[in-house]
Amino acid sequence: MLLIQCPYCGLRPELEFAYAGQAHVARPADPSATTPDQWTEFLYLRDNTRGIHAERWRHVRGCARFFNALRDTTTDQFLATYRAGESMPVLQQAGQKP
Amino acid sequence: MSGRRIQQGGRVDRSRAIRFTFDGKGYSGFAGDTLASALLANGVQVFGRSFKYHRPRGVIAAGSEEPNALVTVMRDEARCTPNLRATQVELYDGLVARSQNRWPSLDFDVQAVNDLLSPLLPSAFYYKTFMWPRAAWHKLYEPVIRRAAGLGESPTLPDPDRYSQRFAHCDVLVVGAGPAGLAAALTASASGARVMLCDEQPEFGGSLLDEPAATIDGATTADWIRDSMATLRSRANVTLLTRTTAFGYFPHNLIGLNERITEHLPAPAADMPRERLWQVRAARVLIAAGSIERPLVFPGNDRPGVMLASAARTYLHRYGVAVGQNVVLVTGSDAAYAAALDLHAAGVRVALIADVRADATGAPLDLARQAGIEVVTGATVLGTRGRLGVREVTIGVLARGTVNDTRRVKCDALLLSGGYTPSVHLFSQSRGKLEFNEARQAFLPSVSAEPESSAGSCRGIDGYTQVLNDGARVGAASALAAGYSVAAPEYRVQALEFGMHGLPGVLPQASPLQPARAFVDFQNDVTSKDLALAMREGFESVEHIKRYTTTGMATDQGKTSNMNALAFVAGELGRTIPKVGLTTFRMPYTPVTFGIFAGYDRGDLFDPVRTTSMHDWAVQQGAVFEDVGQWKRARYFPRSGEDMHAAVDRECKAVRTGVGMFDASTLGTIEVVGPDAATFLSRLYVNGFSTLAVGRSRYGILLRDDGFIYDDGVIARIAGERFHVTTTTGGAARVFGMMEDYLQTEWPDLRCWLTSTTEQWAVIAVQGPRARDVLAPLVSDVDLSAAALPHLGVTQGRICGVPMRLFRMSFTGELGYEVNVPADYGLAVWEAIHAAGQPHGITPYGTETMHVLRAEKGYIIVGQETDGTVTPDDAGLGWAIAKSKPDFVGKRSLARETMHAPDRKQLVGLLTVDPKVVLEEGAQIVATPGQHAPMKMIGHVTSSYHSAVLGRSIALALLRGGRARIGETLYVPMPGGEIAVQVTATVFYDVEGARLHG
Amino acid sequence: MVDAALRRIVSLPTAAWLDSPVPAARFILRGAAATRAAAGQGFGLSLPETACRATTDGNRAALWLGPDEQLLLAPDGEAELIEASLARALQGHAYSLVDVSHRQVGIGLHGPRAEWLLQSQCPLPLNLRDFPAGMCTRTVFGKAEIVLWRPAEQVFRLEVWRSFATYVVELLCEIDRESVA
Amino acid sequence: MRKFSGWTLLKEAFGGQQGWTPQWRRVAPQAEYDAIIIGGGGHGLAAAYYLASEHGITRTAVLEKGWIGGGNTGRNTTIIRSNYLFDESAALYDHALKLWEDLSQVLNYNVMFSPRGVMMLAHTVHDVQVAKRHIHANRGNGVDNEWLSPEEAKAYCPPLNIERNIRYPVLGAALQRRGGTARHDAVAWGYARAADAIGVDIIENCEVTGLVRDASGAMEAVQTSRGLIRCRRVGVSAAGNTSVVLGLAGVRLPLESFPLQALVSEPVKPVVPCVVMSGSIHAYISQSDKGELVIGAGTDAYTSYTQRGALHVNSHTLSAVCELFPAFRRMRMLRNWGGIVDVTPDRSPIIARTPVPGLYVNCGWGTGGFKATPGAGHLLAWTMARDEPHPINAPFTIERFRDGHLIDEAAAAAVAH
Repeated sequence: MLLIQCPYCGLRPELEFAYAGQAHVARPADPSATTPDQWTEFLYLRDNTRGIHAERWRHVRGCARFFNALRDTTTDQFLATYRAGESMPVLQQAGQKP
Repeated sequence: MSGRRIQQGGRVDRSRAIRFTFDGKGYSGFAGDTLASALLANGVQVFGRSFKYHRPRGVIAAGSEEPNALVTVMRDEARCTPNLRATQVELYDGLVARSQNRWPSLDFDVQAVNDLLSPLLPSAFYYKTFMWPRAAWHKLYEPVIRRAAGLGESPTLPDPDRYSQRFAHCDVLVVGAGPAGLAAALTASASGARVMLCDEQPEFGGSLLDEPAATIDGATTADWIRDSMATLRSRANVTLLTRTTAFGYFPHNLIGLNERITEHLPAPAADMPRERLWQVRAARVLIAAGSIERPLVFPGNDRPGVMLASAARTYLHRYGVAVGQNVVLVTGSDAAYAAALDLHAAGVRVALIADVRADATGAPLDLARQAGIEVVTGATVLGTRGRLGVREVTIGVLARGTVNDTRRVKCDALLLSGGYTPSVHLFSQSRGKLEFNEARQAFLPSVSAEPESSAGSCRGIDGYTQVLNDGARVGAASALAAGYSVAAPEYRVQALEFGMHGLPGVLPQASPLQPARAFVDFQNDVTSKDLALAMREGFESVEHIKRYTTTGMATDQGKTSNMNALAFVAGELGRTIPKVGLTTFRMPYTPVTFGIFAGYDRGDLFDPVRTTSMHDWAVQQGAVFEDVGQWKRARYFPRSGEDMHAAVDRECKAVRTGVGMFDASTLGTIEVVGPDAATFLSRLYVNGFSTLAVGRSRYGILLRDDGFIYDDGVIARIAGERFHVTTTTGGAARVFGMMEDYLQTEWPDLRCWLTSTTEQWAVIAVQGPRARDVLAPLVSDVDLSAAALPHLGVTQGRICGVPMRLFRMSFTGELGYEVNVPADYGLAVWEAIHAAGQPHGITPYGTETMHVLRAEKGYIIVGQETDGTVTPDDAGLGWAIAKSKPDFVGKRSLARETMHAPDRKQLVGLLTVDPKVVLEEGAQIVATPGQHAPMKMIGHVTSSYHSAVLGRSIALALLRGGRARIGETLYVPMPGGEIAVQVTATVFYDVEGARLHG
Repeated sequence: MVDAALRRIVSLPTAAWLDSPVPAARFILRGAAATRAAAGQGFGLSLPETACRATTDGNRAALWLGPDEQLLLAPDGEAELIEASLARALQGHAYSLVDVSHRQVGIGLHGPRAEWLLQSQCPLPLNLRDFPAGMCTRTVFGKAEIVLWRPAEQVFRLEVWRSFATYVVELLCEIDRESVA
Repeated sequence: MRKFSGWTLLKEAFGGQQGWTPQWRRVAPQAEYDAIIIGGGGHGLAAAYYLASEHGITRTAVLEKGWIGGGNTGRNTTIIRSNYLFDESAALYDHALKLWEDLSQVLNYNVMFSPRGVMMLAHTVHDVQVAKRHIHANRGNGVDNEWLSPEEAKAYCPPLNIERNIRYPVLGAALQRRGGTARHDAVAWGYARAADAIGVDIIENCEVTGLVRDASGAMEAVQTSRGLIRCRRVGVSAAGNTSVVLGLAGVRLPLESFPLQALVSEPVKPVVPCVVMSGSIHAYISQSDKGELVIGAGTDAYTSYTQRGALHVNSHTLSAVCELFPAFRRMRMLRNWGGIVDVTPDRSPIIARTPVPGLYVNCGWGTGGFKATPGAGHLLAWTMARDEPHPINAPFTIERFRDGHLIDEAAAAAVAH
């Protein structure tokens, strides 16, 4: 059970959260204008990063907000969490690129 | 049998004799004994039979690392626990234990024939044979192997015991209450930090309990432990847990503890949980897990009576038991000399110390020789003898590859020590990096992955003074890291102790081919020859060798065997130990009872039982319920003598001809409020809502962006900026989540908000031609006339004086209303409607009747007519899509070509040619009769019922190109023959829909 | 007025540390920050701006559930009054006010065992340092979602959706069977 | 290849089992191969075996970054069944099941395939509907599956609790008698040994670090930790790491990798005679030949490459097991482990060409990969050898996501009403 920093409520146990997939996958503003490949990309294609992954969580059994996180999928350690709509934090450590 | 209890000493309570039985024979021990110590005291040497060769085995350890002495403890018929280590089973009065994996008896086991066949049964022999004839594996060989395998027997009756769970949080969790752990806990707790200290043993002290003669700062160990415990107990910031194993290290410093609460009690109170799971979140974890002595590997090293030197010392000092009267010690470490010296001092004859190190020298040897014990250096063991216990050991001196001075030494116990292996299990589970320490010949913690530290001998610290001081220092550092400050005290220990260094591996032999076998993994019967065979067959990865030979995979998880196996493999491959590498340390450290994971999750607490306001009424009426998600829903209301079919027929008829009432409270309800609520719903649902007038409602279909139906419901405009949205019962939570997702992340600019109101409302559907007549006398401030409240109209008013949202809607095709009242009023209003409906023959009905009635009308149920691959058009609901909207969730996907293919599965009706035949839901449909598998299946039956009003069966089906097939005759193949069906439209009753406008 | 006899509160097991559930007026208020200030005036109690904290005044309370979500609690019978006064105070604001008086059940725990009972199946740290008096939050208890509020050091109030109330109380009673020792 | 049999074992018994030789050669990679399989799990080794044995492409190498069979092959619960709903899936998994049935004989390696029956429990009216739909669909496809009443289910699996007063009582079960289990490690080793014997190079400790394409964009070579290897026909069978490997060629697939946990109990004498699965309360259980109860459930909630899962997921699984088998509360967990499973949006696999000519992929098996091992390898080999799919894997393309031809086994079991 992970410990997750909710940007609103602070450090909270994973039992209160729901994972919600890769972050920053914006729904096209005008889906009808997308090509089949663009639409497929939005619907299904994900980075599935081995390393630092930008992802969404929802503090569903807390403040109920969706927010974003950077997590290393090789260690499950979180590097940052930030509110939906905020841009991805730049990590300081060398060799780590989101 | 000779008693082995010495006259005095030990921490057992000699004033309290305890009776117990082992394999039906009565024995006596003392309070404070383990089953192992008590049996040893009674002269018992054979505890069990090994897994594969059924060789007689004795106890080799005194703690949780014991591989051999596994027993079943039977408290009563339902409380049988297999595979317990006798070294951990605390004696209580009346304890009944039984040996395992033997028949007919421990001393004479028929399957010991396997031992004679051992040349035929090397590691992994089963992969090479039992292949012919093909069916014989499953039918013949496997059952024999399965019966031979396994250890104890599974319990067969439901476990009546209770299991508990707790979450806990602390600043410093100290794992292990030996010298390092105690010092750490004392120091860290002095800082004010919240400290938890746990230890798997019934008593804190760890190895200090084996050191009665030692002193700490001048106090005896017994006094020091007592005073330390008193100090810890006096501190409110300290939690002490004995009999508690830290079994797992999980991400973000979560540690799983298994506390054994009643297992040692003769008659536990009924309410006491047997065991408890602690999930501890610690700011810092301090691992003081100690280290485990290794046996030595040589031919015949598995006979009963062969034992770790440290275990012999534990039995002596903690339990007052001498493990033999004439012992031989074979050692590769200095530490074990203490065992020989202590046994000697207790009056046991030490026939010989065979030190396998050619260059062994110094204080321990001098002391032994001064005591008159013969010490041979550069020794090796060539073999042992004794059928049910060691009687003789053959020792030689190895020099330049040859063995000289071979001699046989009589003994009744053979003590071994290959040095100590630090317990890095938890550290490794935390994903910390280990490093091989050449000097210690051991893997030690190196780089941490979690906020933790190791202290004491589990990180290679040797010597009590150093271990205590290390514990104190790391305890202070851990407290500091958690935000508390304290200085570490200095301890001084005086003890008879020697270095723990040793040498892992197999003792060198004169010839590689010895007839007897040298066991590496005792429980799984893996010998050095098995390891060699694996390497011969090309298995060089240590993980492969483990899996091929099963070394380290027994219930002790290789605590005493892994390093020996590794050293042997490294030697054979000519690589260094770190080059060969370790196998993964896996959770749990020692086996953990399933019950603590289940905890309170049993019976009704397994999962919340959700019921509506009217549930108790339905129970009183004798309703039969079904589980829908966590909800209990009344399925039908049988009257005496009725089966489901009869009850549903009656209920259906009542609704079609009179009036029925139905509890629809479990449907999800979401209140969508705000200036942009209509815009939001229009973007989400396929339908348009901007034009929906206040006081009107509309059937809504919700897709996912992949274009497939996700949910449906009715959406009513209560006020200009307020919508009342219903969902399916199962969809309530996920639809709410999906709405929040779009609102928070895709359209955060929309000013509208969601509130779940599923449980705010009790919902009573009143359906049937007499529905208006029933409700009319009960409502106020409402005009029920068709003109004022037409189909899909919505209004607010009062019923029985209670505020109400009244929906004119129908999932039955009849004149219908859904009365929504605040849930606490639901039962009273339900009862009032039921009473008011009596003159009209009002009939409560359940979900089954609801299903039949809606099927007669061709209304879909999401999850029954849909399966995640159905579009609105497939379901015949294309009409609901607002064509003019530029976008809604799923619209883009619906534009894909394949979504319009003419051969898509479409919803149709089916009528069996024989009207009495009711199709089975899920049955498949074929176009031409007489097919054999594989058939060309073109659809399946989604819903099928007997329709009372039509006097025949009806069915709905998803059928390829279905709408173009209306009128065709198709076939439903069943095991008993094909059923001919006609394809029809989906509406079977009141096709014009006149009735719902009544 | 509604006949009080028509109201049937969920019936729950009883225990010394458990208060019997009392009906209350409850609202979920959602909207932007400006809404909260105005709503506070209408409710007669300034609404909490701090995450996971409640404000109280007499028998009214406002619980922070999320950055745009507040649970307002008041004595039973005041619902219509509150709805009206908030509507007046929030004139011109975009907001959502939804009556959830019957959606949930208020379960009160008091006494020295309350924290111990809850900590068994609630994964949050409930000691006074981490969960001081005045704190409130949505969280989980066993398999149920709850709103947990600690009005005073030895007093907890759980707001539980009505169909989960039986589960929550039965689970508490099951835990209570264990001796503390 | 030294034949394995009771006879050779007996002969070796007199020589102290000294006559055995490595089951596969330890070789350095050659400069060039006709085919390369990336990933030395059961699937990849099977593909290599079939490339060599059925398509004559013996200049084949399997590149494994660690030790063969060390990924999901060695980390699963060894369940084999083919009772899938959709025609495409049933054909795919039954293809594999038929290969399982004589795999020991074909490979001359006892993989211990044990058709002891797979029983899938129904706990709700909806479960019953879904189970019956499966049974009818399976029968139409020639896949055995039959309905059992609760009493019949208990007769087939005596420790099962069919009391009506439990939270989710057993209302019946769908039984596939041909389903069962096999010995996971033996599958990898058996394929490796058989493939090696006909010329396939099995190269362990060889991590792929680059996929090299020629000017036309087609596969040209594989860059590895042990040097560059030329090859114009490369199949990726890397399970949870598929996205990482394909990323080397710039190919993105609709995959996410999740942890999947499993556990075993201490060994006990035979008590669970078959495989029991419960989709709606999330657990499955069988008993290994060694006597361990082998238990698993669904994936953890979030993507991860850590090969470990959460304690609460374990608890959930064991709660379900204890509910179904209340006597097992006293049993004890011996070992718990995690794998990385790659999951597609429709929970069905991809065995197909990729947009890169000469690059093929077999992935997306989610929690169901082990049972497909022989079939997946067989079909990947076919697809690589002929540069076109076999009719059985033709529907399992990458393009189906674009075109909406999903084969959605998961959604088919979803519940609503």
